[in-house]
This record gives sequence, structure tokens and C-alpha cells, in this order.
Amino acid sequence: MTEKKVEAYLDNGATTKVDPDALKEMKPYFTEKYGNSESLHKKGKEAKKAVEKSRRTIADTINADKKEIIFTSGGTESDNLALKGTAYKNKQKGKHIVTTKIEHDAVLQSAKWLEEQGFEVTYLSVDEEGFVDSEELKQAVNDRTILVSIIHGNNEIGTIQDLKTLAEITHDYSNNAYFHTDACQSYTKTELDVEKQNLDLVTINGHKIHGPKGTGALYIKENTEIDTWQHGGGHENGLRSGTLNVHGIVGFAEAAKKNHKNKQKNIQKMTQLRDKLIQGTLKKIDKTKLNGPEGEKRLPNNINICFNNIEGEALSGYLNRKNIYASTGSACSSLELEPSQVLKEIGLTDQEANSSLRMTLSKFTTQEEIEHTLKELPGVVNRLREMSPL
Amino acid sequence: MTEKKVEAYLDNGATTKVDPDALKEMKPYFTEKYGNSESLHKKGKEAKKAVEKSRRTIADTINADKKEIIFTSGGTESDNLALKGTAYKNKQKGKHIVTTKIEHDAVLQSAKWLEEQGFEVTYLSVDEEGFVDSEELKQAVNDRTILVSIIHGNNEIGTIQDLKTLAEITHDYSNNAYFHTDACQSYTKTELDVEKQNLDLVTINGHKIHGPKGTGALYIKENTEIDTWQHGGGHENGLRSGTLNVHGIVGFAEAAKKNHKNKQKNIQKMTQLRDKLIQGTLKKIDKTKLNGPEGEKRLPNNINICFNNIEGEALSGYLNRKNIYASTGSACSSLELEPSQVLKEIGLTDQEANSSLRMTLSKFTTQEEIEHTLKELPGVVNRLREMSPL
Amino acid sequence: MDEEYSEETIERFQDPEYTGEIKEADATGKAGNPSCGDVLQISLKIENGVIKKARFKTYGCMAAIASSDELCEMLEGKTIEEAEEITGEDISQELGELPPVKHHCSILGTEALQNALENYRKK
Amino acid sequence: MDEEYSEETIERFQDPEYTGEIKEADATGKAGNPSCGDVLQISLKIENGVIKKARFKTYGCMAAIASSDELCEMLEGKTIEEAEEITGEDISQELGELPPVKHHCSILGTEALQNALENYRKK
Ligand SMILES: Cc1ncc(COP(=O)(O)O)c(C=O)c1O
Ligand SMILES: Cc1ncc(COP(=O)(O)O)c(C=O)c1O
Repeated sequence: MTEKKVEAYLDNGATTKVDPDALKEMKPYFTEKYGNSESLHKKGKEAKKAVEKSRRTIADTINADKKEIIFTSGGTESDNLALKGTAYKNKQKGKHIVTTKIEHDAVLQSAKWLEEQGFEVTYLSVDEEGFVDSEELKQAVNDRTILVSIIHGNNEIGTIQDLKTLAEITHDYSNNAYFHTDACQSYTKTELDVEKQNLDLVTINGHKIHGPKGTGALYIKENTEIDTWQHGGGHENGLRSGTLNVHGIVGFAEAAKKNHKNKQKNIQKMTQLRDKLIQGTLKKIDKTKLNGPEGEKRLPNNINICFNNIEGEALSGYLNRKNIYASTGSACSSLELEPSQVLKEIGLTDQEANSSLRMTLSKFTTQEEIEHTLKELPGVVNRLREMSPL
Repeated sequence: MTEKKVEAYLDNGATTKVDPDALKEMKPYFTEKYGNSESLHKKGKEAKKAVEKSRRTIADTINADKKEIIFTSGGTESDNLALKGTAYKNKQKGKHIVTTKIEHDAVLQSAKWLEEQGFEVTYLSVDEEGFVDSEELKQAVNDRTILVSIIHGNNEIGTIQDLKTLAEITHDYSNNAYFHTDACQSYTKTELDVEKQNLDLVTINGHKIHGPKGTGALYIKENTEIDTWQHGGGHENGLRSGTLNVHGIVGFAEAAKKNHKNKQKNIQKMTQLRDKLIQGTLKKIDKTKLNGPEGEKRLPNNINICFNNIEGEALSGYLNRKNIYASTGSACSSLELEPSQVLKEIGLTDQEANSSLRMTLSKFTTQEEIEHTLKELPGVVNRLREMSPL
Repeated sequence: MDEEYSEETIERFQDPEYTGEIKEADATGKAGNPSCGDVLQISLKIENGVIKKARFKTYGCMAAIASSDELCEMLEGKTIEEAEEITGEDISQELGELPPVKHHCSILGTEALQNALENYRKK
Repeated sequence: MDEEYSEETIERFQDPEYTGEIKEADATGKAGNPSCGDVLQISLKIENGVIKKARFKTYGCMAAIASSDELCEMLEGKTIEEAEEITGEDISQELGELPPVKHHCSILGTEALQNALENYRKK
């Protein structure tokens, strides 16, 4: 009877539980310290102080200066601002942008829109583990290139790019290109250091790291030429207008601080559980294959496995009955019909892509959740394979 | 001794306290029902259900259909989307936009940016109470006009425009123009009915109505032609990408629901306190003048008074010491140097504009707060006038 | 925003009763393509022009599995002529409406059925 | 984001000690314009080339009032020559740095002072 109660939340790549400590920090800002951070009176100052403290906290986690962090409503907004804001500001220098075929839709669709506005975009391919080829990047970048945007930790297959090398190539091969990375999935889960890695723009968000939804930030290296994309009262040094989401920012910062502090411990724990679930699955269930790289080059919380002959959505649907919550890919496209572009880019057939499942862990994931999953998965796969005509 | 404890928060036009009932509704969505509303498993469904229920709640408050509401990160984002999204989508039909000289910066700066992109914008003037002249609107609108955007309740001087008349003129004089209104200040504080008033696009947000910061919505009448402005995973029917801020949306909806339910009572209460504070101030302190209209044509929570010979920021600074929190105008421009454009548009001299103070109430404002303010205000004004060389 | 599965769809997906393959079936038909995400195979036992038993095997999403199961239930007891008239819309309706992007799943069911009936006639 | 008033500025604004106008002042000077948001008037009592007393009247924001008060405190006890060398930057520094957009307020103080000293010399 107790067994039935085990729930395994393996969709942390889609979103995470808010850390209770983050929620605790947020609480006073709803009904007590509720001022507008731009107001000059006491209630405003309280709010401002909280925002600026949070700004410093977040800056510290990526070795940035406080002034280089601006707050947004999430990863999508930060990506839109990074791409469109730099494109519009720098179009006199060139109208060429480089990105990859395995970006999150927030980058990909922004890039596509910029193409419609007359920019030229090169989409780099990746190898069978999802890595960008630095030679291909060298070929693509020149002085007409104003922006290179490459995802740090891939949201579907967990591939962690070598940002330092890619950013250096960008700066070596173009005098006019900024290097942007979408680090939503990797933030606090692997190294992210704007100095060491030579980054100009970095997208991060709150809800992937146990902060509240509706929060994000964009790191903008000092002196980077960028236009605002959301016009209004001139908040955030004129780069992002709109009343600051004070409680959200406070929660985001607290979650980031805690994650950053316990980073090594969390990484170790998640990696151990990740590998246990990967190895257990591959061993217990035949005709399965891991998508993406192994070991340290993979996000510590990401698993993506192809279960031949059964469709991913059906699999997640049956797992749901066993209180195991996982998705086929990025949550935003759950009901989409196209097989995952990322999986196809690393060489899977359409059928293999359709037969894959993503399981993503967090620092809160327990041994029990992994064991429950390993116990239920073979039966579910079996049932669906029996049902399959393939 | 007890007296010292009275605080008067008179900056509800900048932002409001979150309604404790709204916070209560939000709570489960941080650490329990934390799923991504797009995920297909149980945790996702829980979130989705909450979002869709909230969507219906909000739609009901403005007599819209649930499908016509999309969630955003706030008023600024909704305004940007309304202006830029319709402009880009409809530019084949014409590149002319009409707005007013008393818009919030979210509309004004979006319009200015569109001018830089090749659109033509007409800025309507207003009379000495802040009302748009319908004759001027008739002159301005023609078939090349694709959008008319007019603020509903002005954030500085509380003028409530006659939306129905203005929207009808728009539709009568152009076959191609949509009518947008920024209703952030008026929402739940005066009539707002998309059917009756013939509106195509309406901006509202959470933090002005006792919902959480970082939440907003845009009403988009069915079949309105509009492009998305934030690209990504295709959320909100492709009109606004980004993981939905589930807890925020839930809080926004609950705040809206409560405000809507008690609308008449709240309006009555605020109006009574507003008029008490206006009349008390004008009576007790000489050389004062109300900016904007009186009575029902003014937002029930808005006061804006010119205190001759003393500067507004200094006045709010001295009131702050007496635990009275008010601002000179829109909070986003607190430290700006320019005198308020809105006050100048209604005919104030620069000096008069610089000498004005805005006091904005909420449903939570008490008699005690108003009395405390009326008690302290004359002394503070006196002290500053003594100090003034004018 | 209207892209929800109904309760009926979810229940049928979770507990399909008509899965399997009829040995010595009187008719079998297939439709779909794994690279498109759905393959559906139907097998029928037919006596005197009446479908006595219908079973399916499906590779596909929730909607595909639910549609297959629904179709089999609808088929049992129907004459071939009645069966031929079943449309995707009928299946979708029984399921409490499929989300628009998933309507093709119900149509796939009728395609497999048509193929099975053709196969039967050719025998 | 760096547009904060320092504690010193706020305190001085809230409790200025040098407000007022000296009757029979030896020198008075004015600067600014109400339409720009700031007007500053300074009056001085001068004995043997030394400023004995300084008072201000200001219409303006926090920074303007705090700068005026700071300037008066700095002036008392200084010789005219010393006083002439006070810059906006000096005032701002004493106040713990004014926000960049408010630097003109401290400069306004020195302008009023220069006008007062000119007025004194002309007497
Ligand atoms: C890599 C990546 N980038 C961007 C986003 C978008 O972030 P948000 O949902 O906060 O808009 C996500 C997650 O949804 C993501 O995984
Ligand atoms: C009239 C008006 N429009 C737009 C906004 C901007 O809304 P937000 O702060 O939610 O971005 C505000 C308030 O700041 C407002 O008063």
C-alpha cells in the first residue's frame, strides 16, 4: 500500500519545484515589503534593496559584476532580448548571425524571425553526441558576423558545449561578434564563469533551478552594444522596462545562491542517480539506447533514452499511471507532431526520435524515485511493446 | 506613541500590496503543484487546470471569452505586444498609428520605436482635464490607420476616457484599425467591458490590483491579426512564448476575481476617501490645485495636487518621514529630471508640474491613513514653503 | 489552449481492452508510418458479414491508442456495410473530441479499417 | 541601478540646519530656474574676508536641498578665497556621492555661491 505513494518527478528539465527556502525568502515581499523598487519612499527602498542584493547574488554565481545582470521574465525573454537586441543595435556592422540546429525554440524562433527581417543566419550542425564542431564555427564566423549564439547544456540530450573554445573562436574570427549562450539548463549544474569562458551574453532563468516561474536574467558584459526589446519606463538601465518582479527576483536569487553553494554536492548526487537510472534501464530493457553523451560532458540531471518500437508520448502516459512524470522532449512542444529536431540532428531516424523519452532529475530527486522508476519501467515498456505492430 | 505607527501607503498607482487571499491561492503552486502547464503528466495537468481556470476568471471580469486572454509578464509587455505585434502584422494595410500624448511610457516608447522602424504615429493632445477630443480623433484616423491606442484611466491624473465613443470612431473612420487601450490603472476600478465598449485589445496587469508583480494579460478579440513579439516554444496559441508563470497567474486571477466581485463597494469606498483627502488638502493648504478631472470621470483612487512653490520629490521625501508614501508621478521615472509630460499636456507650467504630488489609494486604504495624511500634510508643506525662495 | 485530451481518451489509452492480434483473422489492415509517429494494425474476425471480434496493435501517441481501442469497440457487432461508414469524426466524437492536432489519429483508424475490409474482399 | 541617494544625502535633506535667509546679509546669490526643477538662493554674513554665517532657501529635489545644506556647512569659517574653490564635486563627495543624474544639483550650489561672491565684490 505504501508503495503506491511513491511519486517520481523526472521532468525537472521542464520545470522544478520551488526550493522551500526560496519561498521563505519571498514571503515578506507579497504583503509587507510590497513597494515598487523605483519608488523613492521607504516601501520603495525596501524593495530596491532586495532587488540589488539579489542582483549581486546572481552576479556572484557566474563571476559577473552586479551591473552586468538585468532581470527579465524568463529564459525566453532573455533569449529574445539577446538575439534581437544585439541584432538591431549592431546591424550597421553586419547582418550575419550564427547559431546551431539544436537550440531551444526561444533562440531558434528568434533567429528565424530575424531572417524574415533581413538578417542572415547560419545554423551549425552537431555530431552524434550533440557537439558543435569548432572547425565549422571557424568557417562560419567573419567580420560581418555580429552574434554567435550557442546553447550551453542542451535541454533534450544534455550535451554540454565547450563554451570557452567556442567563444574564443568567435572573438578571434570576428571583430564584431558577441558570444551568447543559453544556459537555462546548465546554470548551477556545471561550470559557468563569464570571465573564464569569455562570454558576452548569458541567458539564465529561475524555474529550472528551484526558483519561481516568470523570472530570468540576462548577463550583458559591460560595454556590450545592445538595444532594449521591451520599451517603457526605462527600468534596468533602459535595457528592460517593466515593474520589477521583486518577490520573484528574491526567490530566484535565493534558489541560485543555494544551488551555487552546494553545486559540487548536487552535481555528484544527481550524476550518481542519473547513471544508476541510465545503466539500470539499458541493462533491464533490451533494444534501448542512450541519446547524447555520457559522463561529464552530459548535464548531471539529464537522461534521454530511445525505447525502440514504442512511442514516447504513450510511454510517458503509461509512466504517469505509475506516478512517474517524464516528458518526450521540451515541454513546450508536447503536443507537437514533428519528431524532435535535436534527436534527428544527432542522427536518429524519425522513428527512433519518436520512440525516445527524456527523464530529468534535480537536487531533490531521491534514490527511492529512481528505484521506483527502474522497477516500473520494464513492465510499462513491455506492455507497450506487446501493443506495438512494429 | 501609538500615533507614530500610522503608515499611509498612498502609492497604489505604482504598485499594490498582494491581497492575502490571492497569496493563499498561489501557495500550493510553488512547492506542490509546481508542474509545467505544458507537460502532459499529472503535475502538468494540475498546472494547466489552474491556468485555464484563471484564464476564464479574468475573461469574465471584462466580458471576454477565455480564448481571447493571453498571459504576459506585465503591463509593459502587453503594451509592447499590442503595439508592435499589430503594427508588424498589419503593415501591408497601412503604416499609420494613432495614440495620445498622455500614454504610459510602455505605449509611448513602443510607438516611438515603431516610428524609427518606418511607421507614422499621430499623438493626440488632450484638454485641461486630460480628455481626448473625439473630433481630433476623427481627423486623425483613416484607412491607412491600423491601430489606435488610448489609455483608459490615466496613471498620473486619473482621467477616465470614454472608450466606447473613441473605439466606435476608430472603427467608423478606418476599415483597418484596431482599438487598443492600456487599462492597467482602471482595471476593476471602473467599467471595462470589451463587448459594450467595442475593444479589440486591452492591456491589464496584476500588481496594480493586488495581484503579484510580473503578471499581466492582453485581451485579443477573436480574429484580430497580430504577430507574436516573444518567440519560442509557441505557448499561448503561439502569441506569447515562455513557460507560464503558474503561481503568478493564479494570484492575478484571484485578485481580479475578488476586486471584480466587490467592485462597486471598493469604488464607493475609495471615492469617499479620495474626495475627503482632496477636499481636506485644498481647504487646509492654500495655493493648491487639483490636477485632472473631478468626480466620476476620475479614477476612484487617484489624487494629483499641485502644491505651489515646493518641489514634488522634496515633498514626498518629507512625507516619507511621517510614514506617508507617495510619488511624484509614475514610479518608473522617479529620478527623471523632466517635468511630467502629462501635467504639461493639460496646461501646467513646468514649475507647476514640478510642484505636483500624486497620491493613489487602494481598497485597503483606511480612514486612518487619510486622516494621518491630512494631519501631517500642512506642516510638511509649510516647512518646505518656508525653505523655498520662490 | 484547447489542446486537451478528454477523460474518455485518457481512460481508453490507459486501459485499452481490444489490444492484440487475432490469429487466423479474416481480415487485417495497416495504416501509418513509424516516422510520422503512428502505425496502426487492425485484425478482424468476420462471420456472415458481421464483425465478431476486432483487435488492434498500435505504435503511437495517446490519441492513436485510444482511437484504435474505440474503433475496435465500435466495430464489434457491426456489419461490414455499417463498419465502412465509420468516419474519423465518429471516433473522435466517441472519445469526447480529440484535440485538433490529433484528429489525424482517428482518421488513421478508419484507413486501417478500410485496408482490412479491402483485404477481406480480395480473399 | 546606481541611482541611489546616500544616507548622508537623505539625512541632510530631512534635517537641514542652514535653512533661512540672513537679514542684512553681506552677500546674496541665486541660481537655477523653477521650470527646471531647482532654484537655490544663498545668503552670507562675511567679516574680514571670512564667511561667518551661510543660509539657503531652495526649491528643489532631495539632492538640491541636501547640496544646499552641505554647501552652507562647508562655507562657514572659510575665507572668500577658499570658498571660491569649492566645486560641485566637493559637495557631492561630502554627501557620499550624488547619483549621476543629480550632479547638476551640487553644481547649482556653486553657481549660487559664485553669484553671491560677485554680488559681494560689487558692493
Ligand atoms: C535551454 C532553454 N532555453 C530557454 C528556455 C525558456 O525559458 P522560460 O521557460 O523561462 O521562458 C528553456 C526552458 O523552457 C530552456 O530549457
Ligand atoms: C497605465 C500603465 N500602463 C502600463 C504600466 C506598466 O505595467 P508593468 O509595470 O506591469 O509593466 C503601468 C504601471 O507601471 C501603468 O500604470
